[in-house]
Amino acid sequence: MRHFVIVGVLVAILTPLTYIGLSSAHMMPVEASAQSQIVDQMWNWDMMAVSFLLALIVVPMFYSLIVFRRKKGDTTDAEHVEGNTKLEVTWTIIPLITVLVFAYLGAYTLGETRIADPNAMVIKVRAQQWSWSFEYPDGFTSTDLHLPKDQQVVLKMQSSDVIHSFWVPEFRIKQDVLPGRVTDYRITPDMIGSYKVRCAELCGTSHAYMEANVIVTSQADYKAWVADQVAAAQALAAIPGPNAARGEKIYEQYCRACHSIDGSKGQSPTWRGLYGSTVELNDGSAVVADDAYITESIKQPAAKVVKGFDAMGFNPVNAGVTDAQIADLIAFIQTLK
Amino acid sequence: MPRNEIIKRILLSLAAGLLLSALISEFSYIFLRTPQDRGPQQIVLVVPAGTAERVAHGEAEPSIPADMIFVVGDTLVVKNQDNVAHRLGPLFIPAGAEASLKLDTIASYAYECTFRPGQYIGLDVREATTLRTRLVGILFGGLPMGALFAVYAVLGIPYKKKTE
Amino acid sequence: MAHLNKSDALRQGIIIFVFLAVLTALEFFIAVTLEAVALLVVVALVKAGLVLYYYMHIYKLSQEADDEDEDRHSLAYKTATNRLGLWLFLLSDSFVFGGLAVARFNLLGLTRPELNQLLGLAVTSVLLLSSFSMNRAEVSMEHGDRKNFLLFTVLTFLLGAGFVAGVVFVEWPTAIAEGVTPSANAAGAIFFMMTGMHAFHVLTGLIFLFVIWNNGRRGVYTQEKHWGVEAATVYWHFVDVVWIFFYPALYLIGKLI
Amino acid sequence: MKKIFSSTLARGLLWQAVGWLVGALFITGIRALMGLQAIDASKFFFTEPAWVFGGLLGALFFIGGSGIVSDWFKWAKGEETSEHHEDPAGGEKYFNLSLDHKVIGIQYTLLALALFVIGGTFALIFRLELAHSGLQLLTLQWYNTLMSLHGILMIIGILLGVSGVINYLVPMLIGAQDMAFPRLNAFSYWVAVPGAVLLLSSLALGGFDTGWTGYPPLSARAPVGMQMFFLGVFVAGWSSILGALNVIASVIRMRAKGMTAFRMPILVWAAIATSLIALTATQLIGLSFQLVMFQRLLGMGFFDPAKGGNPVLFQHLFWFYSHPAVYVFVLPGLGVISELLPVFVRKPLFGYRWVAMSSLGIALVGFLVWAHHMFTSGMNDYLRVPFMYSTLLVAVPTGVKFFSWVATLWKGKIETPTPMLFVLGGIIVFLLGGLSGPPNATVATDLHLQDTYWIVGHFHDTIFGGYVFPFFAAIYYWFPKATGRRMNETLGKIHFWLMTPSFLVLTLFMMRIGLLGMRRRIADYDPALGFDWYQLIMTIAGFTIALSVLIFFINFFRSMKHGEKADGNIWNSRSPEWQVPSPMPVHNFDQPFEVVGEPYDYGLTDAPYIKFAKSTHK
Ligand code: HEA
Ligand code: HEA
Ligand code: HEC
Ligand code: CUA
Ligand SMILES: [Cu+2]
Repeated sequence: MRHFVIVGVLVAILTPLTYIGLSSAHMMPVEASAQSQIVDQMWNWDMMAVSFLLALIVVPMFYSLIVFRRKKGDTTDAEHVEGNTKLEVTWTIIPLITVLVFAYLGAYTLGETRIADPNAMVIKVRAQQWSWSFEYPDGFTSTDLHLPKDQQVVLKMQSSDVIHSFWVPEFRIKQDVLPGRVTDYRITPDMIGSYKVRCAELCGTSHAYMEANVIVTSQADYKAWVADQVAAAQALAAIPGPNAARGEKIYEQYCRACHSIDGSKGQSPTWRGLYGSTVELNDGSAVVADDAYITESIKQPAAKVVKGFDAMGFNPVNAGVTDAQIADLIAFIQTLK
Repeated sequence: MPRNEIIKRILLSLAAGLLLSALISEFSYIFLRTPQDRGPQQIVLVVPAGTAERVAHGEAEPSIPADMIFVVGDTLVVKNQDNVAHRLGPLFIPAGAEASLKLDTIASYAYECTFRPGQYIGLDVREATTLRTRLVGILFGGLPMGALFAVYAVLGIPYKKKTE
Repeated sequence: MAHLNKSDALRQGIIIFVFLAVLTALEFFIAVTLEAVALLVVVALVKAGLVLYYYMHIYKLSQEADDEDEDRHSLAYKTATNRLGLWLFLLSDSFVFGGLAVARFNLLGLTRPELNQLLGLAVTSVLLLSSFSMNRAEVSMEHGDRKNFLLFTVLTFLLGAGFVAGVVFVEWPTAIAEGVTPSANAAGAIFFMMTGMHAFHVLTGLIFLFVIWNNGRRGVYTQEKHWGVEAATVYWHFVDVVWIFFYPALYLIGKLI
Repeated sequence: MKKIFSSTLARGLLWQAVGWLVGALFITGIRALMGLQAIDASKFFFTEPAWVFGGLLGALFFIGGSGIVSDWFKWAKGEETSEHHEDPAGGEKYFNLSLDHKVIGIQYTLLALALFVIGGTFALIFRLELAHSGLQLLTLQWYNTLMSLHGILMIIGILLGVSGVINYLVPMLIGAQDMAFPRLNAFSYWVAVPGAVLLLSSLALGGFDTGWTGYPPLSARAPVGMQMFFLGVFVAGWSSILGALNVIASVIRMRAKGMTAFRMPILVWAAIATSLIALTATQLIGLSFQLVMFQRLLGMGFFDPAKGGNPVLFQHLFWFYSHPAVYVFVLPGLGVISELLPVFVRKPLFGYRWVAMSSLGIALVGFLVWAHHMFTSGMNDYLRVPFMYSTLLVAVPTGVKFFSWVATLWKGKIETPTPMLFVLGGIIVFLLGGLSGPPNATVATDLHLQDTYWIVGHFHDTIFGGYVFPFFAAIYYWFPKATGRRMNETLGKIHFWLMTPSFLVLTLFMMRIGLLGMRRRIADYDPALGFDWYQLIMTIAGFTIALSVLIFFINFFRSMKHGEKADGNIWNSRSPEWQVPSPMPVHNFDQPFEVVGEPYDYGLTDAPYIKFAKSTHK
C-alpha cells in the first residue's frame, strides 16, 4: 500500500510541474488572430491531459525500476499476479470518458473557429507554383496581403496548378488550396504586425520559398493603403498600348517565382538579356527570342523548351493571363538588358 | 461460445456504438451548424427597375450582392423587373420575365452578368451538411466504436452457459 | 454439393442459374423504369449471396474449421487449409474492387456514362452462363464424371473468352466511338479502369481453367483429390460476383451524364 | 565466386535487368511503329511508358527467372514436387531460395536492415543540408528526392522487418514446423527485392518531389522517377499482402494441440491483428498509385480537375491504407514488448486477455480513422468531427496496453539486460509518440500542427517506440535462437545509451520547432525564424543515432562467429522456442508439444506451459 501512496504523490507533483514547464516554454508563436486564442485554449487542454498521462505512466514505471529491481543472486520468480478485471475495466472506461470529453471540447473549439461574420471582407487568393497573389474587393491585385485589424476576412482560395496550403503560423489556421475548387479561409486578425504566409503543402521544387508578406494594420492605415493601390492601378491601366511598368506588375504576380530578372541562374531561364538573344532549345535547334517566340512560350509553354530545363510547368493562359497582359510582359522583357 | 451468442453480442455492440456516436455527432452539430446547412431551396434574385442605368454609370445596385452562396441542388430564379433584358452567364432574361438556373455541382462560378458594375457575379455552390452527411458522420463515428465494443463484448466478457 | 447426388446437384445448379437470370432481367427492368438505386443494390446483393452460397459453397470454410484433432498431414486437412488461403486471397482482392467502386461513386456520384445497354446485358449474360457451366464442371468432377468435367470446362473457357472479347473488342471500341474514352473525362477513365481490371481477372481465370483442363485431361484429378478444380471454380465465381456489382454500378445506377 | 552468380538473388537481379530492357525496347518499338516519340535523348533515353512497362516486366522476370515459382509451375503442369528442400550450409543460404521460415525470417530481417541503413543514410545527408539555413549541399530537387526516398525506404523497411520478426517467430511460438504455405512465404520475401530495386532506381530517373505520400496533381507532373516509386511500392505491397495471408492461415490452422485462443503467446495475437490489416488495406495504396500511374501514362483524369477528376479522392484512397499501415508498423513491436516484459520481470503479463484484445481493437478501430490526415485538405467540413472522436478512440486500447505494462512491472523482480533496456526505451518513446497523437486528432489544434515538424516528431517517436526499439530488442533477445551465440552486452548497452538520449533530443526538438512554424518537406528555412542552432543539434543527434546503429552492426556481425556460446534457455523463458536447444533445429520441434498451462505463469511452481509428447509413441 505504501508504494501506491508514494507513486500517487509523485504523480500529483509531476503533473502540474510538467504542465507549468510546458506552458512556460512559449511553445506556440504569438497569438495574432481571434482564432489563435481559441486554438491555443484547446492546445492547453491537450497539454494538461498529456502532462497527467505522462506522469501516470512514467512515475510508476521508474518507481518499479528502482524499487522492484531483482536482488543480486535471487533467481526466484516474482509474485504470481495474473490480472484484475475490475482494474482493467476502470482503465478502459476512464480513458473512454476522457476521449468523449475531448471529442466534445474538440467539436466546441472547431465550432468557435468557424463562426462566420456575415459582412466579412472577401479577398480572392490565387496560388500557383511558388507564389501567391491577392485580389482585393476594390478591384486591384497585389502580391502582399494587407488586412485591417479586428475585421473578419474570408479568403476565397484557388490554385492554378497543384495543391498548396495557406498557413500563417501566428494565425494558427491552415487550409489547403485546391486546383479546380474554391476553399475558404476565415480569419480575424487582432494584432498589428507583419507576418508571413508560408505554403504548407509540398508543391514541388521551390515549395520552401513559396511565401508572401501578411501585413496587419489599423483600419485607417488599411483604407489609406487601399486608396493608394486603387489610384496606382487606375493610373497604370490608363496608359495606352503595351506598357513595361504594367508588365512588371504582371511579372511580379505570375512569373517572379521562377524567372529572375537580374541574370541569376535558377529553376528557369532568366529574363535578363532574353529579348533578341538566340535561345538554344532542347531538340538542338536555336531560335531568336522575338515577340512571336516569347508569345508562343507563354501561350504553349511545352511547344519549345529551352535546353537544360524541364518544360515550363506553369500555364499562364489558364491562370488568367490575358493577351493584353502578354503584350505588357513583352514590353517589360524588352527593357531587361 | 455458440455462434448465435457471438452474433448477438456483436450486433448489440454495434448498436451501442452507433447510438453513442449519434449522441456525440448530434450534440457537436449544435456548434457546427452554418446557415448553409439546409436542404435545397429556390432562391429568388430580383433585378429592380433602373439597374441598367446605374450599372452604366458604374454604380452598384445595393440589393444585388457581389457573391451569393448556394447549397448543392438549389435553384436560382432571376426576376428581371428592369425595362432592359439582362444576362447572367448562360441565362438570358428578357425585360419583365424571369429565368431559373439549377445549381447541382459543387463549384464556384464566376458568371458575367449585366446587372453588376464589375460585369461579373460570384455564385458559390457548397456541399451542405444535410441530414445525409450527418448520418454518414454517425456511421463513421459509430462503426469504430461498435467494433471496439464488439471486441470487448465477445472476447472480454466470459460466456456462462445458461445451464450452469 | 458433394452430399447431393448427381441429378439433385444438376437440378440445384439450374434453379440457381434461373434465379440469377431472372434477377438480372429484373435489374435491367428496374433501371430502365424506376431508377431505384436502393432496389438495384438489394438485387445485386441477393445475386451475390446466391452465387457465394450455392456455387462457391462458402459454408465449406466453417465445416472443417473445428476439426481439432484431425491428422495434420491428411488430405482433408491440407485441402481445408488451402481453401482458407484461397478465401483470404479473395477477401484481399475484393478490397481492390471495393476501392474502384468508391472511386466510381466519388467521381461520378449518381450519374453514369452513356453506354450501350444491350452490349452490357449481352456480356453479363455470357458471364452468367459461364458461371453455370463452371458449376456443371465442378459437379461433374465431384461425381468422377471426367468427360463432362472436361466438356464443361472447355465451355466455360469459351464463354469466358467470349466475355473478354466482348468487353475489349466490342464494348471498348463502341464506347470510344461514343466519346467515352479513357482520357476524355473521369467517367471514361473509371469505365475503362473498372472493366479493364475485371477483364484482367477474367484472363487470369482463363489461364487457371486451361491449367485444370490440361491436368484433368491427363488424369491428374480424381473424385477425392481435385483441389485445383475447386480453386479454379471458386475463383471463377468470385470474378462473376465482382461483375454482379460492377454491372449495375456502370450501366444501371445513376442518371446519364 | 561461381556460387555468388548462381544464387537466387544474382539470377533474379540479372533477369530483372533483362526484363527491364526487353520491356522498354518492346514499348519503344511499338511507339516507333505508331509514330510516337520513341527515344527521348535529352532525358533518360527511353520514354516514360517504356521505363514503366520495362520496370513491371523486370519485376516479373525477376520472379520467373530466379526460380522462386518453379514449384508452382510444376504443379500447374500436374507434376509433384518434393516436400523437403535442403538449404546449403553457412551464410550462403540467405542468398538462395529456401522454404524454411527461419531462413526466410532472417532474409526479411537482413533486407530490412539494409533498407534501414540506406534510408538512414539519406536522412543523414539531408540533415546535413538542414543543419544551417540556406542551401549548402543539395539542390532543391535532390533534397525532395532524398527526403521522399528516406520516408518510403524506411516504411518498406518496417514492413519487411515486421514480416521478418513474425515469419521467424510465429511458427515456433505456435509449435508448427513451418508456415501453412512455405512456397508462398518464400515468394512473399523474394518479391520485395525487385520492389526495393525499383524504388532505388528512381534516383537515376530524375527522382521525385512529392514525399512518400505522392499527392496528385503534383505526382502527376513529377519526373519519371515518380513512376518507379509507384511501381516499387506496388510490387513491395504484394509481399506484405501475401505474407499476411500466410500468417493468418498458419495461426488458424497449425497451432499445437491445446493452444486455445487465450493460451497463445501474446506476440501471435499481435501478428494476427497486424496481418488482418496488411491483408486487406494494402490493396488500397496499390490501387491509388495505379490510378495515378494510368493518369500519367494514358491521361485518365481520375485526379485531374480539368477532366472532372478529384485530387482529394486520391488522399481518401491513400490514407485508407496508410493509417492502418502505421498500426501494422507498431502492433508487432508492442507484441514483442508484451512478450519480453514477463521474462525480465519474472511475473505474468498483467491482464493477458485485455492486452490481446487491445491489439485486435486497435487494428479494427484503426481501419476507420484515416481522414484525420486530411483535416485541412478541403474534405467535407462536418465529417471531420466523427473522424476526430473515432481517432481518439484508438487511445483507449493503446492505453490498456500501457497500463498493463506498468502493472506487469509493479512488484516484479526486474533485471535489465540489453533486450529489456530496449523494451523499456520503447515504452517511453512510444508513450511520447502516442501522447503527441491526440493533439493532432482534435481538429482545431491540427489546423496548426498539420504539415509541421511536430508531426515529424510525432511519427518518429511512434515509429521508433513501436518498431525500431522493439525490433532491436527482438534481435538481441532471439539472436541465440538463430546462431547459438549471444550478442555482446556491453556493446548492446553502448548502443542503447547512445541512441536513446540523442533520439529524444532529435524528436523533442522536431516538435519544438514544428510548433513555432517549421514546415515539413522544406530544404531551406527562413533564418529569421531562429531555428539554425536547433537544426544543428538535431543533425548531430541524427549522426549519434547512426553511430549507435553502426555499433549495433559491429556487434551483430561479430557475434555470429565470436559471440559467447548460448545454446540453452539463457533467459529462462517459458516460451516454447526456448524449451529446445539453440540454434533452432530445422524442423523446430522434433516431437509436437501439447499446451497444458498458461503461457506466462511465472511465479507458480510446476505449472509448465507446454509438454512434449513422449518420443516413444509417435
Ligand atoms: C508509426 C505508428 C503511429 C502510431 C502508433 C500513431 C498513433 C496515433 N496517431 Fe499518428 N501518425 C503516424 C504514425 C503513427 N501514429 C505517421 C507516420 C503520421 C504522418 C504521416 C505523414 O503525413 O507523412 C501520423 C500523423 C498523424 C495525424 C495527422 C497529422 C497531420 O498530418 O495533420 C494524426 C491526427 O489525428 C495522428 C494521430 C494519432 C493518434 C491519435 C494516435 C493514437 O494511436 C495514439 C494513442 C496513444 C496514446 C493516446 C498514448 C497512450 C494512451 C494512454 C496513456 C491512455 C489514455 C489516453 C487518452 C485518454 C488520450 N497521427
Ligand atoms: C522507420 C521509419 C523512420 C526512421 C527509422 C527514420 C529515421 C530518421 N529520420 Fe525520418 N522519416 C520517416 C521515417 C523514418 N525516419 C518518414 C516516413 C518521413 C516522412 C517523409 C515525407 O515527408 O515524405 C521522415 C522524414 C524525416 C524528416 C523530415 C524531412 C522533411 O520533412 O523535410 C527528418 C528531418 O530531420 C527525418 C530525420 C530522421 C533521422 C535523423 C533519422 C535517424 O534515426 C536515422 C539514423 C541513421 C540510421 C539509422 C542508418 C545509418 C547507419 C549506418 C550508416 C551504419 C553503418 C552501415 C552499415 C553497417 C552498412 N526524417
Ligand atoms: C513554375 C515555374 C514557372 C513559372 C511560374 C513561369 N515560368 Fe516561364 N519558364 C519556366 C521554365 C522551366 C522555362 C524553360 C523551359 C521552357 O522553355 O519551356 C520557362 C520558359 C519561359 C520562356 C522562354 C524563355 C527562353 O529563354 O526561351 C518564357 C518567355 C517564359 N517562360 C515566360 C513566362 C511568363 C510570361 C510567365 C508568367 C506569366 C512564366 N514564364 C511563368 C518556368 C516558369
Ligand atoms: Cu505551394 Cu508548397
Ligand atoms: Cu493516421
